[in-house]
Amino acid sequence: MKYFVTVNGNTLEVSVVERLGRLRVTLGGQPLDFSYEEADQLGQVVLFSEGRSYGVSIEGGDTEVDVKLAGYLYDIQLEDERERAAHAAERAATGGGGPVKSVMPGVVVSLCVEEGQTVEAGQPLLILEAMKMQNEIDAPQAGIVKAVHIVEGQAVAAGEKLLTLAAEPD
Amino acid sequence: MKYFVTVNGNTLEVSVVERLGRLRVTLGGQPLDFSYEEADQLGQVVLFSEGRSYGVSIEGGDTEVDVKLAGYLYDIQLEDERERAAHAAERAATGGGGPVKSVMPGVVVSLCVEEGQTVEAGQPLLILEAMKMQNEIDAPQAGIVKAVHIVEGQAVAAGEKLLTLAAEPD
Amino acid sequence: MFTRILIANRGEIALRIIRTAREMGVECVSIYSRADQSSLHTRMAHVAVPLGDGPPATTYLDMDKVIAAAQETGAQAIHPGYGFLAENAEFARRVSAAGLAWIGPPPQAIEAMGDKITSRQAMERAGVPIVPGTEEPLEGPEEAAVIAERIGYPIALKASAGGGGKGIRVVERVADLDGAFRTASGEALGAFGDGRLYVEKYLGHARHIEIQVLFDSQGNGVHLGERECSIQRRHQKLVEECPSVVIDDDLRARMGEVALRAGSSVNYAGAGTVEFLFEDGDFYFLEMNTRLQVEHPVTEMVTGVDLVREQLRVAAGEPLGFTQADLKFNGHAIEVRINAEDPAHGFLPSTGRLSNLRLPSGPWVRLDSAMYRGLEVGTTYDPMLAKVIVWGPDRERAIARMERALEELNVGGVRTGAPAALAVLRSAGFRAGDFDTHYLENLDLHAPAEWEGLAAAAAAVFRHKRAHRRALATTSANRDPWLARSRREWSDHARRTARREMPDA
Amino acid sequence: MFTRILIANRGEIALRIIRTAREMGVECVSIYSRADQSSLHTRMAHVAVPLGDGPPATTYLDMDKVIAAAQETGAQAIHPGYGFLAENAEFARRVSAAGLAWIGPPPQAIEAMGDKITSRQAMERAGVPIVPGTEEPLEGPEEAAVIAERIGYPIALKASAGGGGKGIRVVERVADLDGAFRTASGEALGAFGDGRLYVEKYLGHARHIEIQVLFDSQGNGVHLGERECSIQRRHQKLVEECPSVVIDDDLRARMGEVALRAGSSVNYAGAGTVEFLFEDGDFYFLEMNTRLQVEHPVTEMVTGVDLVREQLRVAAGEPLGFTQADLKFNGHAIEVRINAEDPAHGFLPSTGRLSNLRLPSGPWVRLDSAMYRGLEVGTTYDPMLAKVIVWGPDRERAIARMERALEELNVGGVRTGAPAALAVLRSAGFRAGDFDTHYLENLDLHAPAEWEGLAAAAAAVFRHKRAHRRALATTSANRDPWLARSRREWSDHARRTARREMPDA
Repeated sequence: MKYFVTVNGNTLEVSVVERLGRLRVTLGGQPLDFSYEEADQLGQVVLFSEGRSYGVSIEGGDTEVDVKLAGYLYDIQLEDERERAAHAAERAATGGGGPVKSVMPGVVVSLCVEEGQTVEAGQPLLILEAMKMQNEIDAPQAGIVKAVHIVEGQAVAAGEKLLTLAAEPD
Repeated sequence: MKYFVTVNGNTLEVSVVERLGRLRVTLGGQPLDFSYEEADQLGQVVLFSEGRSYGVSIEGGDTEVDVKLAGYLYDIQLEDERERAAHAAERAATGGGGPVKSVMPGVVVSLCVEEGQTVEAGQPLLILEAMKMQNEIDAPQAGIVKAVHIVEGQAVAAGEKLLTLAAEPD
Repeated sequence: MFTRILIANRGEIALRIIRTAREMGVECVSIYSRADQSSLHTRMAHVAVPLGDGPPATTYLDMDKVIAAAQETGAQAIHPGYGFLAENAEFARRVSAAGLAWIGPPPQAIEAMGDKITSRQAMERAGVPIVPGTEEPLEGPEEAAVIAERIGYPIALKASAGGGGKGIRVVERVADLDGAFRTASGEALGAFGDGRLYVEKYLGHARHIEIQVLFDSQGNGVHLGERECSIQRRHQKLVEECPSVVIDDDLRARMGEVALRAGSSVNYAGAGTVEFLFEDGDFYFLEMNTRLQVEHPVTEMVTGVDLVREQLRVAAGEPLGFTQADLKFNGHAIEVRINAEDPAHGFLPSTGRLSNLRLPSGPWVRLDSAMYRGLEVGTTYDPMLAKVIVWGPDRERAIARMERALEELNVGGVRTGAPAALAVLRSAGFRAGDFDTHYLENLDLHAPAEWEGLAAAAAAVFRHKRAHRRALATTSANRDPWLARSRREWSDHARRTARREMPDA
Repeated sequence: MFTRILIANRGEIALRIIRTAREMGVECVSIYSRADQSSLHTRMAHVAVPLGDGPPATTYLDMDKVIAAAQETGAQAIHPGYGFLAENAEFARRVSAAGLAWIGPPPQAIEAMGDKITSRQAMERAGVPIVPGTEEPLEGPEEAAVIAERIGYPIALKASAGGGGKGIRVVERVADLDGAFRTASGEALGAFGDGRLYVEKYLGHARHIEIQVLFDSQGNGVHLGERECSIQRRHQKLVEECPSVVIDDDLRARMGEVALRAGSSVNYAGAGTVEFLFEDGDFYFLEMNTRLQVEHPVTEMVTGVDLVREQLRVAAGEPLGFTQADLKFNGHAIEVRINAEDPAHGFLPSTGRLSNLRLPSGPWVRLDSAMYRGLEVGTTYDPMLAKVIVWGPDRERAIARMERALEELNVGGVRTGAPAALAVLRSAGFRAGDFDTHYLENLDLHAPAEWEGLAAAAAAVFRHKRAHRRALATTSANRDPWLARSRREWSDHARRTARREMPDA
């Protein structure tokens, strides 16, 4: 299976094939000397690659994976070819906009924009209070506020859609 | 249910009744102010009794339980009434003898007695090597070696019967 | 000495206090909310008192409940830890009125230092240097603009009743003043019930350096040197060390003397911290924290003094029994706070269930932690889960040791700030000792490019193995449609209960 | 300094070495047997080399494999830890012959000290006091009886090639000599491939006190004070401390001087320990351990010196760079070994799977451990799982801290010697400093009567809840006989795989 793996803003192509219990991994088309041993069932994994071993921790789901290695966190997004095509179609339809989701649970204390308003990248959209801190949620890109999904005072969960932005028409 | 609980050589009577989710425990016939909360599913338990709380760890099966409390280990044997009666009958039948079991896995390096031999309490029965130490296994009581279940050089598991002793006829 | 104390707190600090109390033969009463019923501070206490199911306001912050818990369990004193009721003078008074000892400074000292504005005034009178700014609460953003014009931008808006980085905003230019005033005031109102703000000159490249002091109730006081706390994100400390590379013996003695003067001027007793901003060899009083601080362990590792033990001794009326000359500073200590937060996304809070813990240990590594496998990390309480503290004979070796310890650490289920701390420790500026309170803001917190490919490959294999396991499960379940359904139902049930039924798993 | 070393060991000592090496920027190669493939020393290394599935003889003790692993991975040096090949002069020679550095003393020094008999002779020549006894191996029990008659009972039979308590028997009277000779010789043959024994006067109330020494290869040597290791069971140390209550500055200096003389006489280099028996103010050379010792951390905590770091520096040819006068002894440290053993049954080995771990931490607690949840503890390897080390400003506070740490510790799945250590720490003789190497044998190791009733009640409720859960499972399963069967099958399957399918459980 081929995956498009995004890490630190770079998208790498990784293919993984398992034959008779042996893994064959390519990275950017090149074969990678790679083995993967689960040390327990909690996410502790020992990797061997190019003569080195790495005690890493891996957690997540199909499309979002955290790899912790040497004290660092690699925050990774995965797509297979079908998902990549679907996402590309979606981006084409929304002109590059999309939902702004809450990255944490909290309460909307103040809404700074309204539907139809044009916003610049970095402009505050709303203020979310979580863990007693007020956090400004900024526009990830320039565009038009297509929809507002929340009201002031509303409690939101992590991952909940707050607003939908549409790219500004050229 | 009533249990006969042996700890540090003393046998205590404990009864446990649960009604509508509430535990009622008596110790030696006296009601005990006692609550038992499982802090996780691994054996960490919080006990509350007589105005004190205790973070303890409990592991084992129905008849052998280890309770770890304040850094100490209480090595506990339990019998219900049926088991107690059965054990008493067994002791009566064997005249107080019984099997000598291995408390650890190891290899029998030397057998010091043979079938039919009379032994004193504390007399070496065999030498078991485990973790590179030679351990003398001594007779727990005086008696006659009724059966030898192992041979020299044999590997034995923890809990395996080594010999059976019978009490000496009066 | 007391025979039993109540600890009016939770988390790592409750454990920290329990540990010293146990070592002193003092029994501990813990209080706990329903959410904390399996927490370590509940399990490790001699007596644990439930305060019901509710937010902090009806549990850890409910003065009546806390004092009643102490009285019902025969505790003779209350240790407030930090946060919650630790700097609440009314609580301190009510504890004393209830006939209990208060393990903290006198209520008057808390009050004098608790209000940023009156404390600035008091310190000015005591001859302690302070940062230029207002002392009165601001009427509104307009007044702030006038003062800012006088003292010059950047300025800092701060909550009069504040602390812990809440209700603080830095303003670089007049255009941002309105918005900053609104959010800071709102945050202050939410956090402290008091939205008043004051303004101060913002020092552009200041370091945050604080002095630990310790007074007994006989009027003796010593300082235990400084802590360097300039590595902060969102005005919250992340990495702390003792000593600071910019403080020499002479400066330490001078700052210590000023800190003791600050404490004496309010008749301080117990452990406290005088915080300073330090820039170009000058230091300015920032505030005094009238409690034990999160970062107290670095001082402990360098001086060998157990500060909680000293707090208990002072509260029990014992004299310090040692003088400034008896204190020796040995080696270097560093602390890293392990918060549930996401450094890659502006340090926003991270929540989840701790599923996978690998904790650092070994030579000269101290872990003050409330973490256990299964802990639910939510947003009700402070996101600080643990602190890693190391000691080394010098700063270079302490840094190397902390890097090693953070490499060993793994907290599964939430993200933590540990990778950011590692980036700090490995940055040239930090290693050279050349940093200020803005250092972290400007640091690249991306994981190194070196292992991107490996991490990507690992993630792809992780997904591959998940898919493989799912496929296996589906294949065997599909053999019989009825079985497939029952298995699926059981599977949900198993997810909830299987570990309960398999204590040996 | 080396850029990469191989660690020819496993368990906590491999981790201990990895930690220091990482802090020094030195990469580590671990070797591992199949049984250790998930062990921490395998996971924490930079490179891990499998040695196959087999007993120690074909893995950790296979010199060819170990040296090949170092050569294939580009390691420049080998650290042997303790046990396994640590005191094998042939291995040290072969390491050097392979062009690798040996992180240990010269092979001649290992040899000179490795044979108990020749080392006694050498020490006698160097003017080091020794215990009366034979120097030649005994012909048999008859010869032992003749010598015992001369030096007086009790006597100790010891393996000529021995160490670590194996192949040692104390004999109180001539009647027991035959049996003791047979078991000791058999044990020695099994453990060392050499059944020869020698005999020594057995000191009836001696303490075991040892001196840590450190030599560089330029001929400079220092001692790092003593360790008190009299608390032993089956001739294996259980509790160690630094300093010893019976050693004052003058005695420390004298014993240190003798220890340095012992080391110098064999041209020692690196870290080593000279063990003495101490009785009535006199001390007798026992043996020199030509390696790092299990209990080295107590010396580290009191001196601040990282002994593994010094070993690596010396092996890399660096001079010590400090003198005896630079070493300061600060406070008191205690170590407790956590062995898989059952103190209530003569400290027999205990085996099982570590299911439930609660590890001590907090102020001044150091944990050197190879434990993780899921570790299978068998009989193939040494039963030592971990060491708990504490520091305190004085002995009383160090004892209290260790009591606290041991109360926090829980190792589920096997029994450990920790309760016995706790009994030692709480005994009047130990607290008074009044004990010898037989102290532990005579101590009551029963858990205190105080909590018998509570423990009994808890055990009964534990059984009650087990029965209750079983009953619930049976009731719901009985509703449909087909379902009952499938559920039972699934249940067995779930027991094996459920945790694999529930990484978040």
